[in-house]
Amino acid sequence: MVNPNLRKSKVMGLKEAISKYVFDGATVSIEGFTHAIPTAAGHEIIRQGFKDLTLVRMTADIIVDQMLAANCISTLVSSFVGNSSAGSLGEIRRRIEESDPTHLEFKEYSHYGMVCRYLAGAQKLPFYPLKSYFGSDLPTINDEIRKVTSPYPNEDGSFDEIYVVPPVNPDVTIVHAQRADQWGNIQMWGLTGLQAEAVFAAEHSIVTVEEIVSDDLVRSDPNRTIIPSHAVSAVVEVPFGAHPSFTQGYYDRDNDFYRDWSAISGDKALLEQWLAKWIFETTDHSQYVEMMGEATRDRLKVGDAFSTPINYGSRIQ
Amino acid sequence: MVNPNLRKSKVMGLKEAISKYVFDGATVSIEGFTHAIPTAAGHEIIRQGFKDLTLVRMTADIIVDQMLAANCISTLVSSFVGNSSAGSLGEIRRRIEESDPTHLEFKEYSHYGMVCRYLAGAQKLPFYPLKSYFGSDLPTINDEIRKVTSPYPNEDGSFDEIYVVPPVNPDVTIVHAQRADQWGNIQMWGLTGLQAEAVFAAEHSIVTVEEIVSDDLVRSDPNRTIIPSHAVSAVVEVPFGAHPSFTQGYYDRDNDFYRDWSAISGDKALLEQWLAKWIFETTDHSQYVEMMGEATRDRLKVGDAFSTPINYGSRIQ
Amino acid sequence: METLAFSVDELLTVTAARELAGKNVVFAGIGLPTLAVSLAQETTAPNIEVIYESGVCGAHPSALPATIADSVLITDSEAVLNLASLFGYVLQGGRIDVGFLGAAQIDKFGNLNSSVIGEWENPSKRLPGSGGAHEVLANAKETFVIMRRHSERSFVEKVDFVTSAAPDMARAAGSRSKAKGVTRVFTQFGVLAREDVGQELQLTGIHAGIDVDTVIKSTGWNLKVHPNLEVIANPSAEELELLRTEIDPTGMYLRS
Amino acid sequence: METLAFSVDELLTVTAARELAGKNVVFAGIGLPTLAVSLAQETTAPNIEVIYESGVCGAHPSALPATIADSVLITDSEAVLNLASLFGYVLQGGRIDVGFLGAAQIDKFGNLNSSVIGEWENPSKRLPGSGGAHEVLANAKETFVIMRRHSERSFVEKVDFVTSAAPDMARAAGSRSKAKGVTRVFTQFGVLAREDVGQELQLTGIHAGIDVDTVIKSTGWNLKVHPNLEVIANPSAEELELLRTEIDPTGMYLRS
Repeated sequence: MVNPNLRKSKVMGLKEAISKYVFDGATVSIEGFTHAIPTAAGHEIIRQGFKDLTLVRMTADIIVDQMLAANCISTLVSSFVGNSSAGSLGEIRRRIEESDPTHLEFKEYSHYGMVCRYLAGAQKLPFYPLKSYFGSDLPTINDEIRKVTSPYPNEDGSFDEIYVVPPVNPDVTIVHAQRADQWGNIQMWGLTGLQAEAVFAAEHSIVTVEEIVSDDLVRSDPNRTIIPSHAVSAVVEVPFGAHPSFTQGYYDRDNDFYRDWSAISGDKALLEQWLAKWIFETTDHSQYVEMMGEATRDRLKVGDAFSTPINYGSRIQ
Repeated sequence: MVNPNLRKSKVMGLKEAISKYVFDGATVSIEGFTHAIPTAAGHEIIRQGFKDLTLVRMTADIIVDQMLAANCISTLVSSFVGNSSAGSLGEIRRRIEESDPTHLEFKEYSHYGMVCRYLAGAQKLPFYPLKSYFGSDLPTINDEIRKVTSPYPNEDGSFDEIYVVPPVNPDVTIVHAQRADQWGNIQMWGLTGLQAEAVFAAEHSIVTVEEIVSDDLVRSDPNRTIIPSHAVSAVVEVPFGAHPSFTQGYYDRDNDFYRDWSAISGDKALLEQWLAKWIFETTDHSQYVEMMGEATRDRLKVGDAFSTPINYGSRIQ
Repeated sequence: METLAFSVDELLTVTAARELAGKNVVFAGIGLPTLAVSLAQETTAPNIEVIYESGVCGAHPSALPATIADSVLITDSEAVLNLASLFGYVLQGGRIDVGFLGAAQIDKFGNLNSSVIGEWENPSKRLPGSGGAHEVLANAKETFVIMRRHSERSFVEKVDFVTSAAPDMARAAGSRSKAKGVTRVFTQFGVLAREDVGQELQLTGIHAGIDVDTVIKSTGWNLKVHPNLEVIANPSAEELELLRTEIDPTGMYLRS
Repeated sequence: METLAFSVDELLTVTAARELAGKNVVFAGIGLPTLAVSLAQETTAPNIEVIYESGVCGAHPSALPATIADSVLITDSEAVLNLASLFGYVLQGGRIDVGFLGAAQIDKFGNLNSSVIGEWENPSKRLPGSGGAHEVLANAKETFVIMRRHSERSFVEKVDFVTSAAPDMARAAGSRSKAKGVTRVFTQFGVLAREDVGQELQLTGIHAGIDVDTVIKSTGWNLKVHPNLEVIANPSAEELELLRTEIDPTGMYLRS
């Protein structure tokens, strides 16, 4: 019953959204578990030259390697630092192994530890319990991983201890999805990871999408909305915004790019050149996509595999 | 790549499923938050005369009133005892207010306390923290609601306490949904409540559905599956299995029935007659549906409101 | 100008809608709160996103809903959340500006009882209980309460059972909640209000033709009257027009 | 009968598939584990439901996946879970019968290192880290490890860093985990196995033509040889046929 003439749209440009919600020293979460990684938003952070970010990301992969090389990040919070199955990340390894050019502060967790930090953040809990970490060396190198004692006794009257992790509440969380309406209702399918938890945990959120679509399209399938309007600060239309990762049903993963990255990031000069050519010397992501070339875009094309419609039902008056 | 000739189907009849997984003294969870209440399964429990059940259900409504009247339940774990907005529940009130015919053991929570008990149960956690209960009388009448201290200090060095609830791990959880495939992949839309958490928390699970559908239909939209096959013990096709509640897109809520229930359950004799006619003297739910009559079934019909298909994409080789 | 005829329910709905001016995320129950939000969306608060306890966000129902889970709330809505997300991320996550509640009893600090009349162990009347009410009062930035019958039996010095605790009591018990608790109570006599924790609910607004003594006599605690007590303007022709022709054309809730 | 030619990867895949006999819910990584599960589904374990860390359940890929999140795993699958459900309800919920892992280092009790070579603070080589490996070893009923290069550098007396702790150590530290930890290690030389917590991994199976001393020399701890050491039967014609024509027809993983 909302009067759409009066309701505020959350549609923004990427430059505006990044400059409005990211700031030097901010804690920034960039999520997307292999699927729908918001690469374009990461590149815009690099373009705008933000510094001293605490970057929170479960799988620290190519986008993190790039942001490190551009000196945006001073602290990394993560549970996996690797280029999936396609080799290693040169910049991250240089900083961790040789403090070259500088030392990287690294808060290391396991995947579920990171998931639980987002769960605590989204639920505004002081901590979140998980059955991990007993016997592992992870708590010895990360003093944020602590223990509490259960108030419920076992049969023998003893009380179990359990490890807990603290909440993470990013200043801004950035994720990518297939589509949204102008109000910021985010619809996503395929792997949905922990995008919703990362957004709800944050003070502000930016969601890049392949398409801004009509209200009617979104409302024809409300269960597809994984993040409701009220949790979203800005929604930005960025086609191919997740390349070299993929967006289910829109384009496939650029496995060649992942393979090539090891060689590029292994060589400082090549890495500098790559950042210059693809980020600093491009005005925005549309130019990056243009430079990708038609051959690459064709290579990543996917065919059709449509879902069968389901019936939400309507009242017969 | 599974060879379907070798894989085991989980399809069962309702009589068989209930007799296989429910037993006297069992802890049984029946969930469905106003939407998709597995009424038919509750009636079959009554028909088979199970006793001393600990019934776990957020909203103890008509089905609980009926199971109490049939003397199936000795302990109720719930956060709401009412006939939604349509008056009160005679049997529950008689047992609580007058111990008539016998006293009902009632473990009372708030809604989120119940949600957290299922969350702890599904995650096999010893407890689940929530920011509720400070200053309320609920912890004074329910000693399962306890406190733990956060290991993370505040600015002033103090450590906050927070309330926790224990896990619930039902012997069997019963829910209803729109459809499933023969392997027990459960697809649901509209209000999904905490059906998934209740099923994952349980040792066994029975899911009644309006339709058993083809593998292809389920697999055309994997994001619609809210409970995967491996968490389901038995899947049972029971059309109108949620009446008098509704199943989104299949039939609407029978508000007349809800209104009429206050008068029926307010009068012991009427209630006895109702149980006899609609449950004890029916062989199964199909007979109950037949007795509902065409006029009622027509009154509950819904029109079409189909979702727009989305594209999962296919690899172009 | 001619004076308009209106029902108590219309009066309560209009008064509540005016108080929603500028609010964004509202947790509404069925009935008058839903009508108040709808009216506010058309008048004082166009940006309101209404959220129901069932998990529906941004409902656009084709007919007035009979319950918070009515199928007409789901079809054509903007989002449907499961209960872990609704209670954990939205409510406890602190994203609700205003929550609407009712209760059988309320005290001067906004403690609410919806559990029992009498002793919990052996009540003279068993009520439905908390449902999500406890979490709404604990987590919404502020809570509006609608009480259609303002009487000494419902406005009491001490509630029989604290189902939903005022943040005043919660903080004293160790909570870090920043919720303000009950800030408005709408009754057939007027509006009781407070701005934050620690204050008593005072009579701040009174409906035309109501005698202050009647309100005081109908309140079980020593009700303070705000020095700037205002007489609440009657529903306007526009407000009544919207309610009667657009929002509840069949008079499903606004029976006169 | 003629002897068949096969690669080490084919040998490892077939050996692992045979060990999956009768298992139901398997948590698989990409590559050999996925192939082993596919082969088992066609032979020893038709009821296996394979689950990937990305959240995919019951995948029916149109092509071999390149990653655990490959789009071909999602399309036509039976279910997709978010990560809170996958790690919380499925893994920690104790629903995985067998988890597959790899590692840079393993010790005699099945403690795994996938974090660093050298000191964590200043490593000679930084490895990817836990990912979900820690949770798989902690929560799966048992874990199978595939190590393509059995050598003193990977089979060590003491791992440089315990990324994923054997339940033996976890229980000693206070865990109530009922997981058995690593029960099988598949290498180019054969199979190291143990049945439960507290036991050392022993050499229980050896591939045809491999010398026991070679295995012992290639192991950084004093490897015990099981009294009933068996020589593992070579891949059968049927197994190789399935792998080469149905499961990995393009030789994406099974390069000779």
